[in-house]
Amino acid sequence: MESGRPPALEVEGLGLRIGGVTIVEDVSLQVRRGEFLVIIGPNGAGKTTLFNLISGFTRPTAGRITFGAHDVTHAAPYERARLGLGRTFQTSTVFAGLSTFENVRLAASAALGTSTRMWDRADGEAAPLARARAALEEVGLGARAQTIAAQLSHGEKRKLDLAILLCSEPSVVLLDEPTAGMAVEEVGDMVDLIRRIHREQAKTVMMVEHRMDLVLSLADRMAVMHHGRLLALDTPERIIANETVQSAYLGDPL
Amino acid sequence: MRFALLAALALLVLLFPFIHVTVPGLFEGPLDSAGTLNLLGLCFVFGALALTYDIVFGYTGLLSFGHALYFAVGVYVTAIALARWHWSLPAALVLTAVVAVLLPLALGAICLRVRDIPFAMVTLAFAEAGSILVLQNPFGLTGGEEGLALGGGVLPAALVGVSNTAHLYWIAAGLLAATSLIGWWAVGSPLGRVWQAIRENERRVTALGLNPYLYKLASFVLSGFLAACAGVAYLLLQGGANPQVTTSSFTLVLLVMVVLGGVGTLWGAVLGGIVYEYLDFRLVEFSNVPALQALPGVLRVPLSEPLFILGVLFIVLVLFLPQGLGGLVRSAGARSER
Amino acid sequence: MNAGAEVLLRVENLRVSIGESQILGGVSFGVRQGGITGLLGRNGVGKTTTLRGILGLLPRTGTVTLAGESLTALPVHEIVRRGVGYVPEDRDVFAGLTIEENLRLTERAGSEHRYPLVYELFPELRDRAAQLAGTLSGGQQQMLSLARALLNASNRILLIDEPTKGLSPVVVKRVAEALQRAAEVTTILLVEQNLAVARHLVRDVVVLDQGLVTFAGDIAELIDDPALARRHLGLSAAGH
Amino acid sequence: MSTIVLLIVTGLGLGALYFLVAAGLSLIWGLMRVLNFAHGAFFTVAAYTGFFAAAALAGTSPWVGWFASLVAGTFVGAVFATLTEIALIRPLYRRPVGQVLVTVGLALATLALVEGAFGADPRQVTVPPWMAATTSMLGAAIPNTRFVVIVLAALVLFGLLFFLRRTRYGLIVRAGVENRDMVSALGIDVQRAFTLVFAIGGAAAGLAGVLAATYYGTIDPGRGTAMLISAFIVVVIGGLGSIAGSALAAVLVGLLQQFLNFYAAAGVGDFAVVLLLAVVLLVRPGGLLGGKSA
Repeated sequence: MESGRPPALEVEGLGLRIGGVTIVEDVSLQVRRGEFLVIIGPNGAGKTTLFNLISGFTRPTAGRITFGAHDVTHAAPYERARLGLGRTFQTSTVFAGLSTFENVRLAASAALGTSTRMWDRADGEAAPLARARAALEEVGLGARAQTIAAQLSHGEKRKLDLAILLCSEPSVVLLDEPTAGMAVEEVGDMVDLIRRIHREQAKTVMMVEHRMDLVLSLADRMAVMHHGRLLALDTPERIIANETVQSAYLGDPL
Repeated sequence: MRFALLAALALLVLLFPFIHVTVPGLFEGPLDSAGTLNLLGLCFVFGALALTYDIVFGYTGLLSFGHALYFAVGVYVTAIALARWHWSLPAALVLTAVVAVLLPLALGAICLRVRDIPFAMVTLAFAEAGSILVLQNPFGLTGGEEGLALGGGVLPAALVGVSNTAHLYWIAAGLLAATSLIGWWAVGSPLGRVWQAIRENERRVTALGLNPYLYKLASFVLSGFLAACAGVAYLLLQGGANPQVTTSSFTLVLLVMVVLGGVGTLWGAVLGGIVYEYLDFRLVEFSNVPALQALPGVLRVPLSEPLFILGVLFIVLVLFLPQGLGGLVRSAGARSER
Repeated sequence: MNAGAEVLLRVENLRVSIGESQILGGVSFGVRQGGITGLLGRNGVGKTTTLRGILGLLPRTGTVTLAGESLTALPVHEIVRRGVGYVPEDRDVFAGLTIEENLRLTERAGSEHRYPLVYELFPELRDRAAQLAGTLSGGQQQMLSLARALLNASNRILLIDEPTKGLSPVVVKRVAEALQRAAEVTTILLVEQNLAVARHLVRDVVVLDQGLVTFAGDIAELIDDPALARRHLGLSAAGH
Repeated sequence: MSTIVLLIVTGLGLGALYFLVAAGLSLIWGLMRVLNFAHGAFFTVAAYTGFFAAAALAGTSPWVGWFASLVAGTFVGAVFATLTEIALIRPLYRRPVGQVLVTVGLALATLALVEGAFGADPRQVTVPPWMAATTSMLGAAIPNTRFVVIVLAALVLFGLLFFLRRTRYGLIVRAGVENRDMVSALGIDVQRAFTLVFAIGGAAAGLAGVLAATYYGTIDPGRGTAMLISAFIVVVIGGLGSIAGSALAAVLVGLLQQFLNFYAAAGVGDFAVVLLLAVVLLVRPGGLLGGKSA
């Protein structure tokens, strides 16, 4: 690390073995503050598992995870979220039976610490309501506020995912294939949105993505995973030039 | 507009004990008769109880098979304090309130460490333990299978006797109003909204930085406490405790009430509870109708068993009307608006 | 699809919705008799859904015909009995059953069973017959899953979903060889992300994007034209 | 010593009854994810069927009546269960909560019907005189019914294990417990396996109904529900879906109940069983032998 500041997120020797099968092995990386790190790799390489380990939904069998000044290796997922580690899931996981607005309001209320209040009206709290509205506007779902989330299109759900994340005002966001399954015309919007969030809100971003063309314009650095291991971690230009990466990502020649 | 209607309805309900009108077919005696008021009071109590179950099952998504236990706490703790220890009513109520918070807190803390079907089973098991305890009649406290009657002198005079049924009726109506208000307030509060989020997707709630366990426990305790309050009103209306309310069948009946009315809508649950109790009561009377008695056994026996008719009705409802009566009312309303 | 060739499996206007969201918006294509047809496309465009839709494992509309016979209205097991073998993405071997039991379960009355072929391709399946499938490595589970599809000689087409996913290069090579051998005795519809493998095995390709077919034709035509490959597969500047 | 032997054999007998009810519950849960509340109804209906079958043959040898009740009860249990699966469970295939709810409704309705038709009071059943007699074993006078129940339950256990491990349908059931979609994707009609499993579970519950009548000497409408709760506890302690686990847990529960009810106080055993369940669930949420299919 060139500066003296601690990295936003540090993973050391992280591993996961389940019943003799190695899913993730000896992954070490540091994410700098404000950095945009993209993780690529073929299907089944362990990218989502790495996210699950970092966010705490899966417990590692080896290694250490440090978030800012905190060792969070054994922290519960909600504790990590509270420290400012936000994530989206690969398959969109909004609260399907609730309205679009209620989805973000919940997140805003959770982030502002008002979720435990029993004596207030959820629809009468000024601060969460304002933050929720702002987040919906930010992702362009303002007009869909009253729609039940289950009735949103796939692309809209992914945007809602992002809006929920924004409400929590995390310092580090993990985005798991945010454009997967989106219509072509929606992808551009999504990329712009992610870029804006990264630049304007000065967030540290880790993103799993398959489309290299999208990734190149966003990433500061790229990490390549293959068979549960970190194959390379470098600038996009150098990653593209790397032959090992080429063969891993596009398939070994037969 | 809606509130004006609701207020008018509430006022009318409160005035029933002064209305000497017979509603043919609906009630046996006139509105102000003790029999009708008692039936209505019980309907209100079960409406309130169904609502408390809907908080934990319908809103938080916890399939508890032990809810009867907390109702039984209200019934038995109060009854024992009054009839066995001869405490005053206020003292008995304080004790009941304390137990009604601590017991669901302790059992909820244990049960909520598991989810889904294991959660259902372990709540069922604890309720069963409660039932065994009541039937075993420890230290002669519960009266075992006989139950526990509130004899003369243990209750204030205003709550005893046929002539005072109106007072009990008002207590039951007040209980239903208070429970509805608290339930409505709770599910609309930031806390209650988290319950619904947990029902939709618990993992996502975790990712928001909230610990679902504590929220589920809050729902469990609130609904348990309110169920105990309903239990107290039931005890007063019935004038005694009866081990029937501790059984697992009773929890299943609660499930029937809530599904009958529609899961996840408070007023649907209330409606389900009221309709269930009314049918249960009226079907007993129906079974004594001479015309029915004259039928051959194959028809007479099933028709004179309220639980049989309700069970079949329930099956039909689950098969063909999964939204419950509430859903039927809603869709009828939607049609009339169009 | 190339004209003149006999179409074994035809999919017309296949639509699948899960919950409120539509995954497939009317997919139509044909699979020629013999050889391997590739079903390609980026992650999340509906390839797996297409296979599961053909089998009826998901509620769908549209029509599916196998050699002229409509499969659309049949329950899953009847579709399979008509001769559609399936190798799912996650292998889905029965972990609590032994290898031998997994294979025995697959045996279908009225069909010849190709144990010799299966054991020739994957001798470890015979050597480890009594081992629980759940204790096998990922590669071995993949072999077992392929073996189940190959076992019944009455299978006329195999739907194979990403058989090389997450496997080491050595195993990928073996799987590819096995697929090549299998293609000599049956028709295969193959979902494959590993383009090197696809290029090696596949003759015809169908490319999906956003739940629709965006390209159908010869694989060489697609992959050897960078612009086409980029447009249809999202291959980057990094490609070839 | 003789007391301990008596308690052991009686506890095993009780465990045998629990096992017979639990085995079907466990299989049905394991394959279909249906928590079958109607299982107690299968038990009760079979018990009354057995009672009337024996009564109809009152003039013959008591053994004939007893065997007839056994066969009739088991058969009716199987038929009732099969009809339940076809008429109520199958239409709700995509609504798992609905499936549980209809079995709740069926349980309530059946219980009410039996109570309405035959009254809530227990009825005495007639058993062959040998059953009512005792056999001396290590100084303890043990009622012969205990042995009958234990032997029959053991036969059912071995029969089920044979079915699951050695027959093709058993293979289908074991595979279906893991992944029913994949079983149908192998060209197998899983639906038929469902119906079969329901029938087997109903038959075992029916057998338990008749044997419980022999064991207790009486029948009443409420015992099915009590058995169902005990069987639920057994199934969860043993591990949902595991037949061997159910057998182990049934024995454990039966013995614990008998010993504590005798040495502590009546009711303490029943109570302890519930606590055991809570402890097992908290320490090993999957049950003692959870995670295995057979």
